[in-house]
Amino acid sequence: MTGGAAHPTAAKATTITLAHWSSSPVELKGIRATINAFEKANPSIKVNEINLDPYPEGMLARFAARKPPDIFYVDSNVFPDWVSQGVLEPLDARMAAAHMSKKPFYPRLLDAFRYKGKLYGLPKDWSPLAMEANTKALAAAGVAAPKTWAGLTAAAKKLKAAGQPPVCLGVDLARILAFMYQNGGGFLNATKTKAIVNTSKNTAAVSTYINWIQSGLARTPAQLGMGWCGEALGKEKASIIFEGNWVTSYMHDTFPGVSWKTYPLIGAKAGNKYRGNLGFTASYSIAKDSKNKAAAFKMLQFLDGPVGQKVWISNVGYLPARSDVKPPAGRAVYLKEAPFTHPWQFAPGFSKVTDTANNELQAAFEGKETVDVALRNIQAAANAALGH
Amino acid sequence: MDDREAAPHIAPTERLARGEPPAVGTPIAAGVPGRGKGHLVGQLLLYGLLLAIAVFYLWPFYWTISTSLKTLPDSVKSLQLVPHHLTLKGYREAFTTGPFGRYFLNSAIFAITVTISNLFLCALGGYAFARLRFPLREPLFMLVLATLMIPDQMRLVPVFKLLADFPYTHWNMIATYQGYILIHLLYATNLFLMRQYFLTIPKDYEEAAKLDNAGFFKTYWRVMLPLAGPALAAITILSFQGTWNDFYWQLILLQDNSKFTLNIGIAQFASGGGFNTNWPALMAATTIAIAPVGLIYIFFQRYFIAGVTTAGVKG
Amino acid sequence: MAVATGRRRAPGRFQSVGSAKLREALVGYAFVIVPLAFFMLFFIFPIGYAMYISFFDWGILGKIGYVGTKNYRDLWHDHLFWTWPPRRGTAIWNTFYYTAIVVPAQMALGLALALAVNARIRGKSFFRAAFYFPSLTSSAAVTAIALFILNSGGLLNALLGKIEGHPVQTPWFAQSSTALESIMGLNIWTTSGTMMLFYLATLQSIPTDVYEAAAIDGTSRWRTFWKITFPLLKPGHFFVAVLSFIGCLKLFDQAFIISGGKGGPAYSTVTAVLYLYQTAIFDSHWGYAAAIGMVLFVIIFFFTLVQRLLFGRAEIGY
Amino acid sequence: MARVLFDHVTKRFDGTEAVKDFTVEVEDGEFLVLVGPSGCGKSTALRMLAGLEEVTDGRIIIGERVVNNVPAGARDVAMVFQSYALYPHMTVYDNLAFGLRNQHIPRKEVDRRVREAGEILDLAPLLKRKPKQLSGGQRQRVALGRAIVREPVAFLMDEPLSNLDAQLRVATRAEILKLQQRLDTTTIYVTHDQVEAMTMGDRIVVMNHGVLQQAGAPEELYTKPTNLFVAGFIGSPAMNLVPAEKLNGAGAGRIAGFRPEHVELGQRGGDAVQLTGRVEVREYLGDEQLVHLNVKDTPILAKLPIEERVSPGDEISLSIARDKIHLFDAETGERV
Amino acid sequence: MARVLFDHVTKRFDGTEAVKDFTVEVEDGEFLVLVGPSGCGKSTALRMLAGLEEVTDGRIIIGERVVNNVPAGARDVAMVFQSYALYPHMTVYDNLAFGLRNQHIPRKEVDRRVREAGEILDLAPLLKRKPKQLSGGQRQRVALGRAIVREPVAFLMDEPLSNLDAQLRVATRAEILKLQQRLDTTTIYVTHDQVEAMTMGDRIVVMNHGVLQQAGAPEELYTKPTNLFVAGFIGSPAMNLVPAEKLNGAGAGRIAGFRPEHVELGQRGGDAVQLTGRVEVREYLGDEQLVHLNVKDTPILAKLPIEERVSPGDEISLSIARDKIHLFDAETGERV
Ligand SMILES: Nc1ncnc2c1ncn2[C@@H]1O[C@H](COP(=O)(O)OP(=O)(O)OP(=O)(O)O)[C@@H](O)[C@H]1O
Ligand SMILES: Nc1ncnc2c1ncn2[C@@H]1O[C@H](COP(=O)(O)OP(=O)(O)OP(=O)(O)O)[C@@H](O)[C@H]1O
Ligand SMILES: [Mg+2]
Ligand SMILES: [Mg+2]
Repeated sequence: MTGGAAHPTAAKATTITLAHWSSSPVELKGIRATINAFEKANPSIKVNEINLDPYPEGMLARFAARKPPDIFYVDSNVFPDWVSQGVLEPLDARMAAAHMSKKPFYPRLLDAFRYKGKLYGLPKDWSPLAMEANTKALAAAGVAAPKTWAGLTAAAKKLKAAGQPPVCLGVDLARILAFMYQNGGGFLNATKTKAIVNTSKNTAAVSTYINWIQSGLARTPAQLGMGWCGEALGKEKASIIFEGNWVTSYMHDTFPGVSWKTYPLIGAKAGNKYRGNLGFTASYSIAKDSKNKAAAFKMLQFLDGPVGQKVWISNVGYLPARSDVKPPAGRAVYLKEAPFTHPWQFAPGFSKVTDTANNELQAAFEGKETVDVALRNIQAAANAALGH
Repeated sequence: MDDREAAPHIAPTERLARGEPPAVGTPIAAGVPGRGKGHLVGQLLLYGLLLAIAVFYLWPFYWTISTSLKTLPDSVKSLQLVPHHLTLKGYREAFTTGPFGRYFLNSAIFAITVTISNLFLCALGGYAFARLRFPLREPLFMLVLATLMIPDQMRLVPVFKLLADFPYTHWNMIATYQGYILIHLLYATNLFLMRQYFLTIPKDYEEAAKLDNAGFFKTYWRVMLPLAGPALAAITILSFQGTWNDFYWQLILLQDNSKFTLNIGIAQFASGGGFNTNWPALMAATTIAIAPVGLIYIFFQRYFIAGVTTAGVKG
Repeated sequence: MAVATGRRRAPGRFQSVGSAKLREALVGYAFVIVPLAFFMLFFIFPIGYAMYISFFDWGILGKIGYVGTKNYRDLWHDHLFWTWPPRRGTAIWNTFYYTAIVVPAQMALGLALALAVNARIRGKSFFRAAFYFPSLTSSAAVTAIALFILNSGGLLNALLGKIEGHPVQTPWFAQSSTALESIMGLNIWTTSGTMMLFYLATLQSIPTDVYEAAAIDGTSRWRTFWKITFPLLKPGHFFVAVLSFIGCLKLFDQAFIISGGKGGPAYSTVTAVLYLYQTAIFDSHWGYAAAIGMVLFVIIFFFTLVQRLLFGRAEIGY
Repeated sequence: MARVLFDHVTKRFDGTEAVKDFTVEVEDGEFLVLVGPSGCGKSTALRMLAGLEEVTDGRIIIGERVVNNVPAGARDVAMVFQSYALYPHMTVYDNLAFGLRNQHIPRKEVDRRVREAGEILDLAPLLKRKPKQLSGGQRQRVALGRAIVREPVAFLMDEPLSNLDAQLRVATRAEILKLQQRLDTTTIYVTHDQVEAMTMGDRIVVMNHGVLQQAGAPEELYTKPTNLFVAGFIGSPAMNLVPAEKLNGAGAGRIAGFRPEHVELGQRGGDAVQLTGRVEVREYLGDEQLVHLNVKDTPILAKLPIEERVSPGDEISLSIARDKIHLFDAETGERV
Repeated sequence: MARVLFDHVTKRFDGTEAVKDFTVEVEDGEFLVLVGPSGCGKSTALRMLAGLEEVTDGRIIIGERVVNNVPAGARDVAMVFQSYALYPHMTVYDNLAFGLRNQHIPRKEVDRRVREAGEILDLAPLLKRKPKQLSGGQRQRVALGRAIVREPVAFLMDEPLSNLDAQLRVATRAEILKLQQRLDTTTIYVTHDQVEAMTMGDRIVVMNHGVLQQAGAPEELYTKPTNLFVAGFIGSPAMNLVPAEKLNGAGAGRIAGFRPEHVELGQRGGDAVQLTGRVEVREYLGDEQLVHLNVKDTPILAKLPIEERVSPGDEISLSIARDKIHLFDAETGERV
């Protein structure tokens, strides 16, 4: 496919398969460039690249058929499921043998791919949430970018008063959980053995969040007739949104005319103690059933090495997983979120729990049940999935 | 479903498929003495009502086509009936951002292959079950009929596992063309329909062929198959439509973008996979998805309705 | 007269009737072997295989361990699957709620359309074609259309806004109080054409002269409908009811598309089949999914039988 | 009971005129048979009378009332359909009672009338059955029963026997006649079978292409057909119709008609036409024989007593009494 | 052309014996008619001969050959089906040629034979048409044509006329007879219509319930029926069959049969039985009349000359020549 430079030595080349997703053409270009770079550096290995969509389902089918790709992306969210089913290859021994250091990686990102003490993947990039706002709208309403919940409430009121578009908030655990962390709450305990959803801190966070929407200060994408908040920002239907780094290239490509800016994610109150964020990351991992583990690891080494990371990052503009690789320009705000960021990850068998959580949050948002009841139900579902 | 139950629906099929006017059965209303007064008013009222319903049934499709020809900003101006700025941008985008060209091709590949295999296998099997005498014919046919009672939902797990990682076969056919086609080689309803149709063909033809010294294959190929034309037309349409419109198995088995069909593409696009509510592009894709079956319907309505009525079991 | 030998004989194709019979049987088997193998492999065998899987904890890589009836017991206590007393938001009750509304609505609408189209009017084939048109489009396509028309800035809200005089922004598919109901509306609209066709087929099998006899017997139109047409439609009622019922129990496509497979908002569109899909494909809990499949199989089967008994033998001889 | 009058009645369907300027009076209590080939408009005429079709032109009168605009149910006529048109989902009892109940007749009276009709037609033991549990003949009786419980002013029957097998048909023919004699209700009976018409009707109306050809008693039609059509239609086997000059060398522009049963073998005294012909085929009828002859290249059929021995190839001589020969104008077809 | 022999042939379907111990010899060139009521096994017998059904017991011989195990296509017989079974997607020409081509007969020879058959049957202008563009009579001729092009040793015809209307049926009857006379091919013709059988057959075989009842020339069956069944089946209207004691007060255990055409009005000289009866219904037949009589509570049918004036209600006296009365054993049904 994208073999790039054809080497005459192809005869004794090993071919390995790399599976990935790509949420935009830019990403697809990026991964192909990275593969090219790898193949140039390792002429004895040829890479067969497959672009899977839907990704997790496609991978599951391949795992099930016992013919998985050799190396592939693993989303932090599905990692617990996959690793617990035994489809991933542990990396520690190979890393030790290859003298590959774990030091340069952000520890919180590494943690996301550790299972029972072993490492099963190396992060490829990441993004926390931040606050993106339409600068013209803020100016028109005469407000500065808010830093706290109270600030957001005040700003939203002024936006409304000035007839500017509202805040956009999705009723989505992948956003609300960040606010729970900001209020000192969370979802699972540190050892991931118990749910800690049903707490007063979470109740307060969720109530505040939902109240912004219910009071009309914020709107959901559905209410705005949008697919997601990023679109609302682009179409100037929302003044403030909370999204990750992916907004940057999206806005740049699709809505170059809109003036907007990234700000730090707000906190519950002022002070670092009241900050919290969600990190979305994915790893490169190797399949347990791979027949070319050595070659696959070689590729992993390259991809997660300084060179590979640089090629990838320079192409897609995401945040590198290694602290020794410079992030692209203008991403400082995101990088600064790192210390407060919790990985978007739970425990094995949690995909239905996240569905449950979203459904319960929606029910609470619609006023069909109280926030307390919703959180209690989520807690029960989570504990059930944990085997309690 | 057993023979008896489906049987009443065979008659209309034949009638319709052979191009004869449908049986009457119309309650007498017009043209009858004593219903004269108010009858004109009633007629007009009925027309008005029917037209209103027809508009209600067809409007969404007009709206779809019309939107597919609008610009993005125009598409969200809700009450613009006719596109103010006629553009094919929606179609262009459907073919570029979402690879709907590829999806269309895939849909066509699946629908056409499945149709061909159904035509071939159902005609052969239907003929054998209707006409050739061999031991255990009836029990075997009952077995085929019994499969109609097995819901696809129950089959999700075992069929997926069978195609993916069954111990001895190792087909590894998830997300492949073969896998999907394999499990759609025949629809039981088509086999049933062919058999029923062959049963309605008088035995005399075969016997005449027999006396005319024609062997089994010649009898089948030169005499029986041509006689089964309407049924073949019906299963062509049914298989094509069934496969073209399928969502469930396509979603389950085609876990790979390169094998996606229009339906899966649209579903993805519609439920936010396109990360954008680009209505003209989505409506363009939808138009493309509806067009082939719609055209077949417009041109072959007779066979279409006959086929659907007969094979109603599939619904 | 030595005719038998004297005349030129066309070479007989077969030597005797006996070998012809054998040959017929062999040809017969040859013709049905592929279909039979197909149905055995992909329909009959899966019943046993699903049953087998349902007794295991079964993951991505296959069997993890035998668990006996645990999957079934878990399902019994699974509050996402069903609850007692019935509660909206569980897979089973969502499905039944949907069924309870849609089946009668489809039947009534299908019958009404069939009657209208069966009247002696000009252009009835156009109306028939128009009413059937939505039925022949793919579920994905019509759902996409519905998403467009029913989105908060869509056509429906615009029309409602015109009527009510102020902007309406109901996100029909994005709030739990209207999501499933919107799907109901959507499917009643799409499938009523099919139901109409089946009613029409039955209507047209009622001989005209029965109506003429009724006319001469001085029967009013109203009485003709209730005493003649309606009872004579019994086979149609039965057929349409079963068809619609089973179709409803299998609701999946629209729910999947509007919720992206999640069954949201707020569980309102989790159907039994969607739940099965999530369990299998998203969660890779194949054993549990197989158990759900078996339960659905039994439910669908059971209701088909009940309906058969309820409607009695659906034959009316003329 | 009432007289029925078709007064210059015409019926047009889109293109075709099914019934043209049709005038017939049916006496009170009369048994009138409408006969003619398929598609000649018999059913249409009957259905107009029943109120199942609108009259395009002219008037239909039942009793003293012009019924053109009276709905079927209010005309007080009963109809027996070819297919019987029994309500398949009702018992025999309900089939009989349905029309009465529509008229809000008291329950007791309904019951009395139904049982009486059941008595007359031997249906008593069948009252609880549904039509599909009955034989063809029984269904036919139910159809008759449904007509008589109504105690209508006229019975209309549209080929009521054609779904019965030959034997039952003959038996039922006699039964219907007896029933009509007993009830003395005006009856209009449609058939395309001239034998049925001849054997049943007090009076027969022959139609063709929507036009009345002749109306009269059976003997009249047989002995004095007014035109070629009636001549060829009535009688079985059909009348020989040959150009008149083939018979006597004269009479150009005339068609001569004579019945096979009036052809005699050999010479004959009196005023008769003499012919010779060659026997082509001989059909044996038991007490008689049908002989297909070739007379001057014209096929002629003769019905001869069985005693006359003829065989194919024989040249034989024939005679036909002149008073048995009908002459028709070749152009107009009218009797001359 | 060949003789055909059924030699103690039996056919059993699952439960029923459709044909029982059936023995008949058909002469070379003979026109044999198989007649009997519906379901009596006529078609089954014919189909066994054609090779479309297996013989359960006994032998079937065509020419000198036992054909029990010879497949249909190799028996060299041709069949005309009731439905004609023309291949609807082929032209008339191809319909005729199909069987010949299957025998790999040279193209020229095929063409010659098809054109010849077309000539004989007047099909020449229709050769390019498809069956549905033909009238009923034309289709029938094509079916005949398909049989004759094969130049078979025997024609088998299973009710070939029953799809034609009455008039065409009579005409085609004569045509088939002429054709058979011309080709002189052994023909076995099945019908359930005794009139057809009587008029067409050189010899007639009457069957009932799978059993041969009587075989013989038409006259023989008419004048000397061997049992009650043949007596009642042959002749139209059917023979009167009454307990013998109703006629002369004696003869218990006997059934007396006499044909309606042999009942005479009034006293009669010679050896005759005298009866009186009441006229119930009178059916007019043109040159004759059918009178339904009630004689000592027994219904009796008489066919009387039209000149005799009788009307319902009359008491009339009748006589039947003794030599026209057949006597049958009431138990066995056999003629005594
Ligand atoms: N509803 C109709 N629309 C158009 N033409 C009709 C209709 N009904 C009857 N006709 C035509 O009117 C003519 C007379 O039909 P009608 O049914 O009265 O014939 P009929 O004498 O009863 O024949 P049959 O013996 O076959 O019943 C026919 O040419 C027929 O085609
Ligand atoms: N294939 C069969 N299987 C079972 N029984 C049969 C079959 N074919 C005929 N029979 C039975 O054999 C008997 C004779 O049937 P056959 O068709 O020979 O009658 P037929 O004399 O030709 O009657 P018809 O005049 O109605 O054609 C009937 O009782 C019929 O039911
Ligand atoms: Mg008629
Ligand atoms: Mg037969």
